[in-house]
Amino acid sequence: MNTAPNMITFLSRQTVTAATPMILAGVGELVGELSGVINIGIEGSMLMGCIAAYTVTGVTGHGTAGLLAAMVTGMVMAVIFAAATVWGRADQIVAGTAMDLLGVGLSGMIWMMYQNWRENLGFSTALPHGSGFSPLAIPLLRDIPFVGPAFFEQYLLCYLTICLCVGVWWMLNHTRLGLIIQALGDAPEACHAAGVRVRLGRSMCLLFAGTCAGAAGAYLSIMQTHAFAADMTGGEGFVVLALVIFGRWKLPGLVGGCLFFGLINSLQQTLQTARYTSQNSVLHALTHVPFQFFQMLPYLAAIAALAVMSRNSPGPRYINIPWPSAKT
Amino acid sequence: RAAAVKGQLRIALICSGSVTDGGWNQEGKNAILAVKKKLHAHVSILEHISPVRAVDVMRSYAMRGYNLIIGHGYEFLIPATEVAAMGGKTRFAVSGADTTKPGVLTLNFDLAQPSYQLGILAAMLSKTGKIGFIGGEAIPSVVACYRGFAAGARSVNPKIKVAEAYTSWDQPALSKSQAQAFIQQGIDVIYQNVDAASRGVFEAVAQANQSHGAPVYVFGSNSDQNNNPTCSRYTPASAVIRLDRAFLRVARAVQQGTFKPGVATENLRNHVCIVVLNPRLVGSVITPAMQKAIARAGRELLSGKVHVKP
Amino acid sequence: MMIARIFRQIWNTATALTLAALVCAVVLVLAIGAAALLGYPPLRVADLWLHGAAGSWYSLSSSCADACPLLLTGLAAGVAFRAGVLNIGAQGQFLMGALVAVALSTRMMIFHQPALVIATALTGGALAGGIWGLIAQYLERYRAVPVVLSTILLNFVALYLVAAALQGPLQAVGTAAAQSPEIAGKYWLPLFVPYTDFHIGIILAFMLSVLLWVVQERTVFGFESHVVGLNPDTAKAMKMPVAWRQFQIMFISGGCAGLGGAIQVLGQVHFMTAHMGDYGYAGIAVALLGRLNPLGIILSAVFFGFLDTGAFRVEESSLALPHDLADVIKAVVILVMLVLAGISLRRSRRAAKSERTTSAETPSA
Amino acid sequence: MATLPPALRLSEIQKSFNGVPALDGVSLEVAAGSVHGILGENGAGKTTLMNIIAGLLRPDSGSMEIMGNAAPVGSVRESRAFGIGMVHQHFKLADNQSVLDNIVLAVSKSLWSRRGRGVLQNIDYWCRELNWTLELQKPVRELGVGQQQRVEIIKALCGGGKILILDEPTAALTPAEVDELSSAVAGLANAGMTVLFISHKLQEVTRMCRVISILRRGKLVYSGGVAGLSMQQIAEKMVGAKVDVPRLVQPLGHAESRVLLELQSVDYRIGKREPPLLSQINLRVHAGEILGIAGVDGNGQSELAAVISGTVDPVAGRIMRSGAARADAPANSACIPEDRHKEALVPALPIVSNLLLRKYRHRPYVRWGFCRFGKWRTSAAALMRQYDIRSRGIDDAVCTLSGGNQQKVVLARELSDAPEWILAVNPTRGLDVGATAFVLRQLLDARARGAGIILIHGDLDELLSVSDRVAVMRGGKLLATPWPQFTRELIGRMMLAGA
Ligand SMILES: Nc1ncnc2c1ncn2[C@@H]1O[C@H](COP(=O)(O)OP(=O)(O)OP(=O)(O)O)[C@@H](O)[C@H]1O
Ligand SMILES: Nc1ncnc2c1ncn2[C@@H]1O[C@H](COP(=O)(O)OP(=O)(O)OP(=O)(O)O)[C@@H](O)[C@H]1O
Ligand SMILES: [Mg+2]
Ligand SMILES: [Mg+2]
Repeated sequence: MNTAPNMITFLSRQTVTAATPMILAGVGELVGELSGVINIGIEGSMLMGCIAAYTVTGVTGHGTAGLLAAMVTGMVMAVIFAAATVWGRADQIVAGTAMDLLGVGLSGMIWMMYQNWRENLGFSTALPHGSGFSPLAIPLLRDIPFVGPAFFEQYLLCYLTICLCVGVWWMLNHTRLGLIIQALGDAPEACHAAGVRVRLGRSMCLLFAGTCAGAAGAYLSIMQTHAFAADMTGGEGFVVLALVIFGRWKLPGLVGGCLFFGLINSLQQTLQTARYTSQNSVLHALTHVPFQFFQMLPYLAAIAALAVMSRNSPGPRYINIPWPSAKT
Repeated sequence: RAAAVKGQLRIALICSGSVTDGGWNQEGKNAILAVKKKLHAHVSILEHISPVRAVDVMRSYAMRGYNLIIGHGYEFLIPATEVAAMGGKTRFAVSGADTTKPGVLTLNFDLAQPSYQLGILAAMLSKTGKIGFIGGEAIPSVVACYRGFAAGARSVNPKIKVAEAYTSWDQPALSKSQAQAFIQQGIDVIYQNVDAASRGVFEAVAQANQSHGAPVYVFGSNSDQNNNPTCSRYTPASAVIRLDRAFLRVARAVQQGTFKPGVATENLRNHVCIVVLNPRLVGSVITPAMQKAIARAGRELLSGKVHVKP
Repeated sequence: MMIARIFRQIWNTATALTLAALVCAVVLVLAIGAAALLGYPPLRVADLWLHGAAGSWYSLSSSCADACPLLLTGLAAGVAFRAGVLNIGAQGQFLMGALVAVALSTRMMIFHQPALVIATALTGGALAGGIWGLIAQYLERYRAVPVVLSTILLNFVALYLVAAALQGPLQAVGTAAAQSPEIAGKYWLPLFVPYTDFHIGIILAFMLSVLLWVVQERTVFGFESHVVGLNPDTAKAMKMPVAWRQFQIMFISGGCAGLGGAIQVLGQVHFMTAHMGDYGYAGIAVALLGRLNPLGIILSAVFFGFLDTGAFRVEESSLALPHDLADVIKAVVILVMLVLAGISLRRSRRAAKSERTTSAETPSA
Repeated sequence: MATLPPALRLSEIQKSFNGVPALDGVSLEVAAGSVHGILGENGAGKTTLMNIIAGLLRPDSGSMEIMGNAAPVGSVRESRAFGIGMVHQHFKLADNQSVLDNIVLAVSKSLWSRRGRGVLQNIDYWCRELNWTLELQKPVRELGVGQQQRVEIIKALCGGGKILILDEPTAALTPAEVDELSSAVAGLANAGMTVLFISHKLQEVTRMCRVISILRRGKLVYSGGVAGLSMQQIAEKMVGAKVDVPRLVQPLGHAESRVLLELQSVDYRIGKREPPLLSQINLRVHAGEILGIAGVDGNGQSELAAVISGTVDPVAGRIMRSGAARADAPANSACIPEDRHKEALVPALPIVSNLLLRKYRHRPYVRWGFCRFGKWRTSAAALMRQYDIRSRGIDDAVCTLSGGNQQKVVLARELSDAPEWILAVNPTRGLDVGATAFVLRQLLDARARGAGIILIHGDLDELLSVSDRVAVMRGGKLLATPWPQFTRELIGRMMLAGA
């Protein structure tokens, strides 16, 4: 049971499971930042996605309905954010903070109201049996040793995320739309001169980002777990922001960063366990290390990785500069 | 609206997290609402108060003539002491702390005792000789759980391995992956005290039981989590704090003028911290031998023959 | 000429203030609408909110005490951003400052004279924050790790480090909690208005922001760091010590945040857990709302302090406004204020500009 | 033959920025199939007018007709639909994207296709027509200004259309390239396209255009044939006064005066394996002379400037400044860099700060670490007067000045303290006749004062008119020209030989 291949399979599976929502939200955030808008409030959008997916699934009994609801909710949050920053020229960071607060508050409100409502009706607040998603094994692929169980026994949204990544990567690198999006954040005046509507373009990117964040929320609440808890994203949105920078505003870098982060986290959790359960004396000696040092491992590892890679990238130049801008 | 009736008891409950967390804070809210019903008291509840803000809000309640302010969490002890020192008629109680301070009644929930009993049960249930504990954070009532749990298990099987991990109160996904790491390492009884994140642990256990041969069990804490909708068939017991009893006792004391600062250790003896077995599993999963062992441990704890350092 | 300039400045400030007042009115209406939607009597909410935030000396002091750490983390972000150093790490620096201050005033006391203890704790806190910040700057300079990123990551590291310390060497005696010992009453920051929250840390913070304003606007150091922030290439060509300035700025920035943490524990909380609020993150918004100007940051910190304190007063009132709803209202207020402030600022700037053009003489046309 | 409607008719175009009029009722007709020159001082409103035609700006009032049809103003899409293409004076290029991507971004219509074959063929066609080569896969930021200029032009040409606006397309081109461009433009006009051509080089305009329009301070002051107008007359119409183009009357003989700057066998390269960007550079500047350095853009001039100014260190060789091998340039040197926004100015700061960037930390501008803004302001005001910097006041941000005035800010700061030697790179790029004359006069004045000047300049005519000696950069090597018989032809041959 405790054999090495088993462990590798387990770790890679946990990694993919944990990385999926970060990748999903990160792809959206990446597109938004490439177009020149940083949304530090994705945490709020994710939470709104969580609660929307949970309540709608709870009421209708259909996970798909919940997922769609989460995406629409994320989009609505994006509309508010776009209205404030792209059209209202509000500072993106401050507005993002407000969006975060809005998401936290609204989701908490809705959760409270939902609980009261269900309890008054005498229903459980838990999801109806079988209404959330469970892992979806892909018939033949799952039988590949190691890789199969790790990558092909995941939740529906994980596969969709893979498709989305490929699609967005292709879009960014092989289509004119990709050029436009990158130019929106790097040289909006070039877009303007080419007849592209800068603010409209940015709004569209934000809508996409919001949809992704909403879906990531749904992943957390109706797939990975079938639960909602106030603030259940626990800072994941901020980690995603860091990972976009970590990936130097490139999709493969972002995905790599998310997987790396997920891996170190599951490694950390396994290590925390193994120091008590394993016979290995080295591992056993770790019992004296305060557990907080395990918890900080992913962050330390990220810093170390960056220090070794040692490459800086300035990122899109027009982040947090509204269009039309006064910048030279 | 709720205009203060003259002579009505006014109680404020201050929570550190959200009262919808399905655990510590929600229990606190329910308990205080029960008190409200019983004593026809006026009750005000504040959520999401960090220790940074505690003095401010407590003083504000005190100034508006509240009779009793309950800080629901160890982190309110020092702020409560500070506000109590300012004088006034308001009484202060802090639940979940493990030390005393002047002018404040500390409600020390000694979950170590029921956890000791759960440890015995876990050791008897475990086939692999590995059990584990997941806490939301290393706070007194949680650490007490771990200590009692480990001591109880070792009293049955001195060589048993007890893993310990902390995640967070509000991230079900994180506690789920921690539980999965436990299960992957061969742990087959998990004791959790993670409030809102407990759903994640239940999920992990439910999933493991779908695919595994050998069953994996999970214990609840704080409230009776035995009939959780996710895996009640694998939740043999919970360590429960009956907050309503504790709060009611404090409120009564305030009403009758018998309130005394100090420490009130709430444990098996006064039936505040107890083990609740899952009635549907008694007789099947929980064998009569186990029941007997739990009962004996209870007697030993009460008689002081066994003492768990909280 | 000089007088005219000053007059014009005052005039502009006055128009800005009028506009700000207008903005507040509109915001209030909106907040009221949000509350009304859920059946809370809107006018009562607004009244309680305003009253709770600034209705009495006492509530004023609560608001200011809450604004104080925000002001310092806001300064941290503002000073750094102005010089192009993207320090997102005020949260971690704040925590490190608080930790060291607690250590120096409880366990590792060098002196026992209250004034000296307070002074060493504040200095130690500021130094700790500054040094924690320098790690990030070092990583950028020598390992090309962007400061934006390393500071975010270091925030998490600091959080867990603090938790570990509070459960290890700094844990209070007799408890299992991750909690520091209590700071003895004689080492608290003295109050300058008794029976309120007006502790001298607030004065210190205000004085520091004025000082930083002077440094930024009036000294060679401030000028150079501004140029470095706006155009490092030109700064290099003008032989400014770019990297050295960035290190200094990071140290000052981290120091402000660390001092914020120290003042928070010595003046307000008097002990420490890992939950010291997220003042560091909020400071970024405060700084940007204050347009990176230390005096503007005072205003925006006080604004946020009022918003928070008022919210608690409404929540604990007989209305029992849920905390989450209060959050929603806060968010709406901030969003609307941002947009309106943006509009009014552009208006007043445009007005100032056209007025300047009509009055100023063009040299040798 | 029925009279064709004019290709473009503007009536009463009015546009002001922040209440200051930039265009004041301009009405203009441009005949179809003509090359129409637009002239005017810096800040006269040429670019503003062109931006309005191309839809980038919306005028406050006024209307536009294209081929006799009323065209909506203020929308790039509409203008493009009417067949208007534009070469932007301030390149509208995405720096981080490749040349090809930039062209695709601007030209292609589909959202998806990126490797439109039509686009590639089009680029190929125009490159052959103009005899240019473009490295299509290179990111734009790695290109020199001259190369970027070509990308901008090719981009506009590939866009097709009926009306082409060229806003200072020649500012960064070599004479040979200008010739190629002008013949291509003539070809376009013959094929029926209408071209609006803006340049500050009057020879170019008179050679290429039959008709010109002249703007002065937002008003159209002349529109008509170019025949019969002398250069001097045109310049007068633009500036409203007589312009003297300065020229060096008596080139210095073999310099015998003090050597101020000396480079001995200087090599420079970026990576160890990269080819050298500078190799074996030997050069001397004496007091009181102007050493001109000519060359096709991208042959090492930028690197030479960087090495001399001390921003980068050479890989090998020695640099003697004022006779000593000092690590960095001493205070009494001046540098007028190629890219003023990047290396010489802080565009967001007011003029006064920019003027003080060299001396803010010296007495009397500082006391005990505090800036003495009073002294700053008097000094800045004096400089503004002396160098005729036109703005509303010294507190205006430099980015709101026109390019000519920005250049004057750099000059004022760099030249005002009687520097011993001066490094100037393309100091008149984009400046109008008056401003160009002013800059050259300043350099000559400095020379007369005894300063040594290195002038790296793309405009051969200006370079020859003020230099004592001329050297040519080619492929990272410095080629000395036979003194004193250097001629335009000889130097042109040297610049291109072997290329
Ligand atoms: N975006 C803007 N904001 C404010 N003022 C502007 C703006 N654009 C142009 N102006 C003003 O309009 C006037 C005309 O500028 P324009 O760029 O059209 O001049 P130009 O004739 O193209 O000059 P140059 O020969 O230097 O290119 C300038 O004096 C400038 O002050
Ligand atoms: N933010 C701004 N505010 C006011 N005016 C502006 C602004 N940006 C640009 N302008 C105006 O736009 C015009 C064009 O800008 P620019 O500074 O490039 O002058 P230019 O002479 O046309 O350029 P070049 O440097 O090529 O000679 C200028 O006249 C300038 O006054
Ligand atoms: Mg122009
Ligand atoms: Mg120009």
